[in-house]
Amino acid sequence: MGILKVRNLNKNFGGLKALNEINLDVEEGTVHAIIGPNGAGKSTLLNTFVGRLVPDTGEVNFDDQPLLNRQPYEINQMGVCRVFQTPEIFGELSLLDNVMIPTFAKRDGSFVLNGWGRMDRETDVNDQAEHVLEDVGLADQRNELANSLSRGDKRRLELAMCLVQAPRLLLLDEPTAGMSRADTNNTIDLLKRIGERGITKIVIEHDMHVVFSLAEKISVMAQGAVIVEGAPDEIKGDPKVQEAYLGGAHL
Amino acid sequence: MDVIILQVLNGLDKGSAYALIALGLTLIFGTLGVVNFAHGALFMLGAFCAVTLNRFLTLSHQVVDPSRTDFLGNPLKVEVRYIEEWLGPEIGGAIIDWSVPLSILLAIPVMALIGLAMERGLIKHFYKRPHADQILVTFGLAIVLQQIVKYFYGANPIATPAPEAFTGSFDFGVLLGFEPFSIIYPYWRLVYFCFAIVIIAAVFAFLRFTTFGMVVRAGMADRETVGLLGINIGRRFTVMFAIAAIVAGLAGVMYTPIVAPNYNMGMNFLVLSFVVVVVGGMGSLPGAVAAGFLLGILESFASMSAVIDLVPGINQVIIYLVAIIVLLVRPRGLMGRKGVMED
Amino acid sequence: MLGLSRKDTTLLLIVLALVVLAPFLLNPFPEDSELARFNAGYPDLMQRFVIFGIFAMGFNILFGLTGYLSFGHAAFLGVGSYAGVWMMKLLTVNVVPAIIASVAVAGVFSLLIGYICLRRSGIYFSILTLAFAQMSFALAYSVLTPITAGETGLQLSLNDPRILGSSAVDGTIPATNFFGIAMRDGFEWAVGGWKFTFNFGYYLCAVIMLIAFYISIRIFRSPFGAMLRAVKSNQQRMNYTGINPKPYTLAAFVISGMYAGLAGGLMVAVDPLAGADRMFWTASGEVVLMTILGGAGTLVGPLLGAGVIKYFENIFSRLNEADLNQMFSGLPDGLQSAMVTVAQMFVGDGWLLTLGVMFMAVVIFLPGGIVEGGQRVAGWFRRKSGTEKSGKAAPAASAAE
Amino acid sequence: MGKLYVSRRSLLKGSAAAGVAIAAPTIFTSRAWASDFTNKPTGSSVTLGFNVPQSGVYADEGADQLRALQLAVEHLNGEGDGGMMNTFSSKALKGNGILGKKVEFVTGDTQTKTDAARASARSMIEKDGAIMITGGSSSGPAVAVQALCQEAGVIFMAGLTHANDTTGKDRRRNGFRHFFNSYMSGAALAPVLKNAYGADRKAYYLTADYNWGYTTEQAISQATEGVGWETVNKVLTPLGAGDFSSYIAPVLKSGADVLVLVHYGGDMVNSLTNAVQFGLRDAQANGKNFEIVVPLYSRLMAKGAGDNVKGIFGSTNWHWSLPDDGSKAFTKSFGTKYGFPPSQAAHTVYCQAILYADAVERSGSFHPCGVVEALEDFKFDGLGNGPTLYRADDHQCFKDVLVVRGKEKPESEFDLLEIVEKTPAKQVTYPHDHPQFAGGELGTCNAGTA
Repeated sequence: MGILKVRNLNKNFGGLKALNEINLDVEEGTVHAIIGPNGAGKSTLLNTFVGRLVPDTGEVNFDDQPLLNRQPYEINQMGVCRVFQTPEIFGELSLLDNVMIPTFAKRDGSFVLNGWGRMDRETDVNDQAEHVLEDVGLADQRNELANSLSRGDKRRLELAMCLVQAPRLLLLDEPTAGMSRADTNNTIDLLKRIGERGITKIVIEHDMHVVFSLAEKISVMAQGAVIVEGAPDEIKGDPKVQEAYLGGAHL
Repeated sequence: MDVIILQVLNGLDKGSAYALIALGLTLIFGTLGVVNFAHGALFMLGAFCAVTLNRFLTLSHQVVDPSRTDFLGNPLKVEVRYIEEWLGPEIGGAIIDWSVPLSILLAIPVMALIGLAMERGLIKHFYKRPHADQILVTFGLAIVLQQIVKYFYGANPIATPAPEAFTGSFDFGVLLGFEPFSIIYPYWRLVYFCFAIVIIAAVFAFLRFTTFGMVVRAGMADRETVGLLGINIGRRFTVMFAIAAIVAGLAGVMYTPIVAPNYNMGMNFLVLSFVVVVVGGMGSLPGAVAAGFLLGILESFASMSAVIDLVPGINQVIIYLVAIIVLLVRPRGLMGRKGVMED
Repeated sequence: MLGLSRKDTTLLLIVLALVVLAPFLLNPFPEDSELARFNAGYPDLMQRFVIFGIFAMGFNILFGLTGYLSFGHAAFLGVGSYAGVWMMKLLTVNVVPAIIASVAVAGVFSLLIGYICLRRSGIYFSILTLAFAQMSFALAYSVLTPITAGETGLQLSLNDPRILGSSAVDGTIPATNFFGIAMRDGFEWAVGGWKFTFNFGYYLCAVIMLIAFYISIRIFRSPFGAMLRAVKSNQQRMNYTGINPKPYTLAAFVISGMYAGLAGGLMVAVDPLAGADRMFWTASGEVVLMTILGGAGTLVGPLLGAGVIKYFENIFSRLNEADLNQMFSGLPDGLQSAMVTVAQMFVGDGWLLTLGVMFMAVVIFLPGGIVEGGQRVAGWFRRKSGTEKSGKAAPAASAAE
Repeated sequence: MGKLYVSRRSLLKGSAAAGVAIAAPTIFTSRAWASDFTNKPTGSSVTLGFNVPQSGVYADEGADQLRALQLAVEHLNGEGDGGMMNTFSSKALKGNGILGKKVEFVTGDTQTKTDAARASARSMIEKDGAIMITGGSSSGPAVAVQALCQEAGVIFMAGLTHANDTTGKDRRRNGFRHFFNSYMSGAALAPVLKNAYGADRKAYYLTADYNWGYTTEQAISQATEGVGWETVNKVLTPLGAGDFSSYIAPVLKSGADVLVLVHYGGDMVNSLTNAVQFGLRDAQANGKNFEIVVPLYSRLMAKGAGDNVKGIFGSTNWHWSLPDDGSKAFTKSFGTKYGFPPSQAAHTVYCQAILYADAVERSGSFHPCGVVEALEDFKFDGLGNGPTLYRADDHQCFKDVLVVRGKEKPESEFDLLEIVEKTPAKQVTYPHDHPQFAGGELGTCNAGTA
């Protein structure tokens, strides 16, 4: 069962073909990694999934619903959540609020005027948020401001903000970039644990250690196109992949 | 036809003032990233440089003239100007007559000093603060500067005439083959327009052809990168602030014969010049200049009686209407880059 | 109490006490003492304190929470005022319909303007709101004179229809009232050298202000309030989190516009004249100043800011040279005249200079406004006493909102 | 002990509710107006409120008013040389204050805004116990404060306010205006203009786009049309436009040969300066010299416009160079104290203060309704404008109006205007229900709280 179907996606920036006839099928419940050198179009591709970028031609269907030309919040409400490369969090809010806000979004939809309730009396939302903070190991800092966290913790917080929504598709853009080896391993463990909940994941990653410990299927991109697709073992030995990473056949 | 030419001409001098103020605002915004609400006050301070020089040149002492009496019936005390006493009435009179253009010489160092003091003393500490804070602190400064000027010069407009030689007006109509008096244009306004063009050209040339200017332009485009090159961009930006202050000040000096200055004149221009900057596009120097002239001309057209009869009150709101439309239809302004100042 | 946490209840009770006791607190000096000129406990100023408190409180819901800096909020106050006066001209001088109309009209007007202006953010939003407000002012002052009475201000007259009341009572215009209690009436209590004034109009405004304050606390503590803070913090994240920030911001805009309309309605309820000047951009600037001065994003900050600015505007602007000479009369002659000369720059017509200097000082040294100042002082004391007791620094003062 | 302060009117309906609301001993009996009223002076002094613009464009006029008012207070208290009190036809004032009470004053800043003016007046009434408010330099605040004084039950002696509405549409029983008005300007100017420029003239109006502009434009155009002039066009200009060039440039082509600048204050300085810059004064139109007229002149503004005022006609309420005893006494007294002659704004508020004090003396009480009665249809002389009547129907003073012209050869910086004609009061008198003044009612006198 493909939960995300991408068909013939094209995007030009000026003369540059950022996305070139991309086709992609992501199976429900799997971890699908997208790898490729810098500038291969990985983040551009993710941007088209979350409504940040509209491609020139092509289709993206999530659960047989078209994703294109929707506002980012509509796409999220459909069950797609993204963790960004640079953490996008509510820096001036407490960790708990950071996680409660997505929980409200899940519960109440994209807009509800709840001006009379009290944050500390929304027990169900509170509990869920606390629970997820514990999951990612940030429960002790729940009342601190998000800006005071380290970069790695910010990413974990952002992950928590997605997890609390129990999305059907989770998009992770280099979840371990800039992390220490220990942090990276923690994150891998965390992602594996989440995997048990049956959330489909698309991971963009440079760190092959991360990719091969998580991914069930890998798509390799270069110069805006998917050049190879397959299981991790198949990818490891593929000459095209090495060629792409080493900079082309001319070498 | 002549009516249209007439209003275009009329728009030019108001547009010149808008363009000069907006140019300085944009320079400050583009280089320093600071929203300067005190810029109108700088324009006003420039105008008061002219007033001050005029006062200074006309300093006088009293001589009792027993043949005449004053309003109380006492012998009249006649004011004798020192400068006329020293240099003779001819030369002295001529210097006084030319006090407004002469004020440029005074205004350049004075405004440069004020600009430097402002940047070093105040603005510098606000580079990293939110725009709202910058707006607020410079707004407070504008109030303070205004009140100080009011304390020394009073609230009434102070007449500062142009030199005798420029007092008449020029009949463009005859030149272009229309009836006499159909397109008249005072000489001083012509001078003002030309002056504005020279200043604008000078600023652009400075940014274009000097190394200093190139560094500053690079800094406007990407401050961090230039900083990485080991260039002390901060000091250059200080100088840019002083230049913006000088431009605003000179605009004020030369404007005094057109509208008699009072302490409040800067505020009237401030709101409008912000609209000009936004219409031109935040951070775009050519945009600021073009929008300045454009809005000046539009304002002139809106004040034609035929237009007012058609849309009552249009002359009161035209600038704001244009601003709203531009911001909604093309938020980056006429020539701005996308995304500047969106947060 | 009332669904508030203990801390918020305490805060509400403190504000309640301050407001109820204001006639005493603001008149600390006996009538004929030299310092009586600094008394602020007279109806007009007390009314202004609470009315502008409401205005600033509403502005704070927009600016303090969402970070959207509106430079045109006075337009809503003005529109509210006009609506209020028209109700009193057409219907009755009972203030209730006037206040309701003010809030409603300002709400509709802010919905309209907010819908357009919120298509942009940052300084573009500020300029848009400024442009709309300036247009409203310019038109109200000139072209719309038949509706607004332009320069002279819209006021009641003997020929108004007032279909639910009477046009005139004994040849004069009836006084604005709340079911028979006239706004300008009250109760005076002279005790010792003091004279305290308890004005009905003030207490009506005060009650409404307390209600508005209560609503503001509720909003601050609600999920809606959290959403607004999130708008300020990171709109992008909101969007990718499944929340549409636009309607939240618009709701905040309309609520704050209604607060402004309420303030406008109360202004005409206690003093039935609406002038176009109250829509001028400096009036919009003033409410920004109040909010920042007190502390944007805090609950009591705007109230404090409004109080300080109105105090300066009404008390300092009325000191003159003779007053100063009296005040410094204890000093030696030379020093006295020097002090008077310096002080004169700051009082009377120089009160704006005082405001400007004070304002710059706050923005430079106390970006969090008076509330932050209070917290710092409190924190300083707490640390000091903490060191004495346990030798350990006490935790930093929590936000005393 | 406590005291309920309630205006009599609201008490009719509200006393019961109020009594319940504040459970306090309320002793209230219906009294004749001689006994109690707002801010009844109880001590040895009486407080007057001087509400003048101290900031904003009219700040200098406000400062001049304050000087004159301080002078008036001195004179009332028997200090100084007595000024116009010596020449005033009524001799009720004795130089011992008012009714033996020393005159004290408080000042406030109107900022030339209706709201600020009202706030400042309210604080004077509520806080400082002012029994009378005077001052001000434009009509918006004057109308607003007049209405406030009516509501509060104190007397308002208007300062410089020229719009018809102050004693027309917005007249109030508790308010009085000594200054002349738009209608009078028109009636005085029209014949003089006809004599100077002929009956066959075409006029173009630039009018300040607010209330005073409208009424003045109407008054002048009706009056000049009455002497045969034709109105070519009327254009509204925004307040504080600064540069009027785009309004002035088309004038020469319009077929008009006279430009009427219905502007005051800074706007007048700027529009006149612009008009001269555009060569209007040297121009020819319809075979005649082009002329400029400024309906309301003030010396302080003439100073701002510099040489541009030379030869330009306008009207004014008073000028220091008038040769009568009152004017001479006032100018001497003011000039000796401050070193320069008083402006018309200073003169009108000085007169108002003296007139108020005199009315109190004559009625024997500070009670506002007594003062109103004493001022209504009061005839006086010796205050610089010749024989004057305070008309009961609308509380407007009727007196001679000065038509002035910018002096070609000023002898000093104060000597900017020359008096061309003193239009007799009869010529500028109108019925109180004249269409330009219609729609207003004085109502009844209000003494305020009981």
